[in-house]
Amino acid sequence: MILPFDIIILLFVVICAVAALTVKDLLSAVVILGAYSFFMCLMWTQMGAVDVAFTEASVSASVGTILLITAVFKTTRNSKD
Amino acid sequence: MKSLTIIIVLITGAVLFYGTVDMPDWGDPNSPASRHVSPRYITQTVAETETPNIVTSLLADYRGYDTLGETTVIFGAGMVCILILRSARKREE
Amino acid sequence: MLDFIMAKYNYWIYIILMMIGFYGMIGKNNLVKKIIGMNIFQTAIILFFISIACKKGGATLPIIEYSHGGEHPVVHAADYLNPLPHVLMLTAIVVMVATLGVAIAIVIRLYRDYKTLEEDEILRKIS
Amino acid sequence: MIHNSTDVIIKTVARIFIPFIQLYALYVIMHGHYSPGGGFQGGVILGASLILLLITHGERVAMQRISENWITILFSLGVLIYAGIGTLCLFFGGNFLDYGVLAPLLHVSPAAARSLGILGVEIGVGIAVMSVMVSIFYNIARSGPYRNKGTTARRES
Amino acid sequence: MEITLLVQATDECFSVIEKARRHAIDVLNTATLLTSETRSVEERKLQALLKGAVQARASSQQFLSTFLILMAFWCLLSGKFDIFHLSLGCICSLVIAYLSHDLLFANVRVGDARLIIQRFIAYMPWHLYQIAISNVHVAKLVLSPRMPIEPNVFRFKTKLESDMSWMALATSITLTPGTITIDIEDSGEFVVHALDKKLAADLNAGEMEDKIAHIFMESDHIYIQDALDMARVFGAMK
Repeated sequence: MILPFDIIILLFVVICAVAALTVKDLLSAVVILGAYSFFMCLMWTQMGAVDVAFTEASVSASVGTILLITAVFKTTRNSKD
Repeated sequence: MKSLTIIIVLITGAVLFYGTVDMPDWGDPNSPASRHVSPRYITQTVAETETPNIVTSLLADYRGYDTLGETTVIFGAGMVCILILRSARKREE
Repeated sequence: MLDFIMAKYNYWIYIILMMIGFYGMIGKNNLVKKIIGMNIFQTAIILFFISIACKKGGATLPIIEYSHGGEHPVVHAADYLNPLPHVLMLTAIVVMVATLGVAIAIVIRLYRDYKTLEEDEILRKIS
Repeated sequence: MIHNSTDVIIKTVARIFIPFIQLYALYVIMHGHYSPGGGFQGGVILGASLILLLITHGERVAMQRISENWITILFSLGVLIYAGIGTLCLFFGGNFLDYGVLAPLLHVSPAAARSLGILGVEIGVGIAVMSVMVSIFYNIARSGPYRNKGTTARRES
Repeated sequence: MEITLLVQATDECFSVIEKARRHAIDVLNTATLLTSETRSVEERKLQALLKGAVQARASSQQFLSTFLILMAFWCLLSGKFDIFHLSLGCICSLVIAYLSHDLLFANVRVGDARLIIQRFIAYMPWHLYQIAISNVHVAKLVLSPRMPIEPNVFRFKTKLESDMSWMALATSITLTPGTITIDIEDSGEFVVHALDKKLAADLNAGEMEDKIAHIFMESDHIYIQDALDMARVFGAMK
């Protein structure tokens, strides 16, 4: 485990999490959540859990984002908070 | 309302933070989680299942019953989606 | 003090992420934002489990080098990461997407009935 | 969401890449023993390739490969394969999901029988996960009004 | 009196013969009509059979070539060449070829594939050189203190025909720094965003388009190629 790399990724993870919850536009929030999933996947790869990282990249970052984007298309795009 | 939410979240975080003091250190090879059953899985997997990827052999063989339940959960999720959405679609058409 | 920080910072990161997700779940009014908060909460829990599986001192991935028909190599448990949390969390991620699908189905159904995604407006329309 | 796309680039790239994505998904399922991967990941990638076909080539082209009823049948079939292999072990005198007792049926050693049992179980999981993902996406995308505001505005201008 | 009777009899005879002739002609006409009808029906059946056979042959060819390509891809991925894994690869490739054999070869003439690949490989170094040149140009533009960029969107109509060549041209334009393909209209009109007048002029000169038309053997290049082939044949005959 490389410490500077680890700290940078953790920082990005926290920033993405906060941004996904604060952005008003729902489509942007969903796309930022996809980026969050990919950073999580990167972190697990460097923690040594390759299977979990592969699952996260294929399941949560791709299909989860597709489902959320479909839901945003089907409902509405703007939120109040 | 918003301040109440923040107070609840902060209290939960503080309790959890207090709980981490007694947790084992990061990356400790002798932590309780990695001493109990996992050494047996690691050393015996090739002899017993001929599968070099320990995660796969653990997922589908040693803990196969767990995975069966989990597949059933996915099956249930698909069924629930069909039940919620397809009836409404039929009514619309 | 530095030793203490170095030994425990993974737990703190997971607590911070969990607090963010928890705030999203109970503090936000929008239903899609609630789903996003639930997603962050789940990944925080998974991060906690995965960081438990780590071992210091040259432990590698839980895949044994081995070829078909060869002799069974001698394996030391300390050389490989703990695979048990990986397995549990692998199933948890797939269940996460299944719950996401069910939640989205419910949200779409609610939007069709009430024409809004805000929780307080839905409550006002119900009463 | 589900319609025949008018964009030439996206359609052509999807047309060329979909067979390779599907073969990669099956590779991930079959080689879960030696490298990261397995039924969940491979099934999800296979489902994602079908979703890509749905959103680029429209419903008619995709549904003539696997129709909606077949998807519904397939996700029961995946769970049935898993539970069936487990029950087969009961008939040979072992415990539930104890693949080692299948060795006389497959003419291999018990350890290799366990390896083959893992492969069968992974195939069942892959089929179930693939069909569930496609089914959830299809049901969400077909429900409710679809307002194609962005593309119509662009076409009019 | 007798003479008139004789004339009448001959007249009747002639009318009877005429009637019989007409009748025979009618019968013959209907007969030929019937035979021609049946023949045309049979011909149509035969044609349909032939067409079906051609289609079946084409689809089986597609199936086989898709299967071979996928099998090669499997060997590239897997790296294990024992019988068990190769049979697994065969089964997987068969399944995928059954599922999507009409996707990979939708608009491709099968006989030309080798030539297309050869020409595409020969095209790559030129494209890399082009990328390097425009890279230097864009770097010069951006790094100079006045920033003399003039971003503009322009349209041009291509002479290419198939979707593969459209895609190749669009991705080539996007890969070159400074220019991006925004959209392709249905009539084959490209909408391109360029950073500078010079880059846009380079694109409008059409060298890249000519090269891609040469790769996929389209528009006027195919005639030139035919003429060259025929010249060789004539030389051999002389």
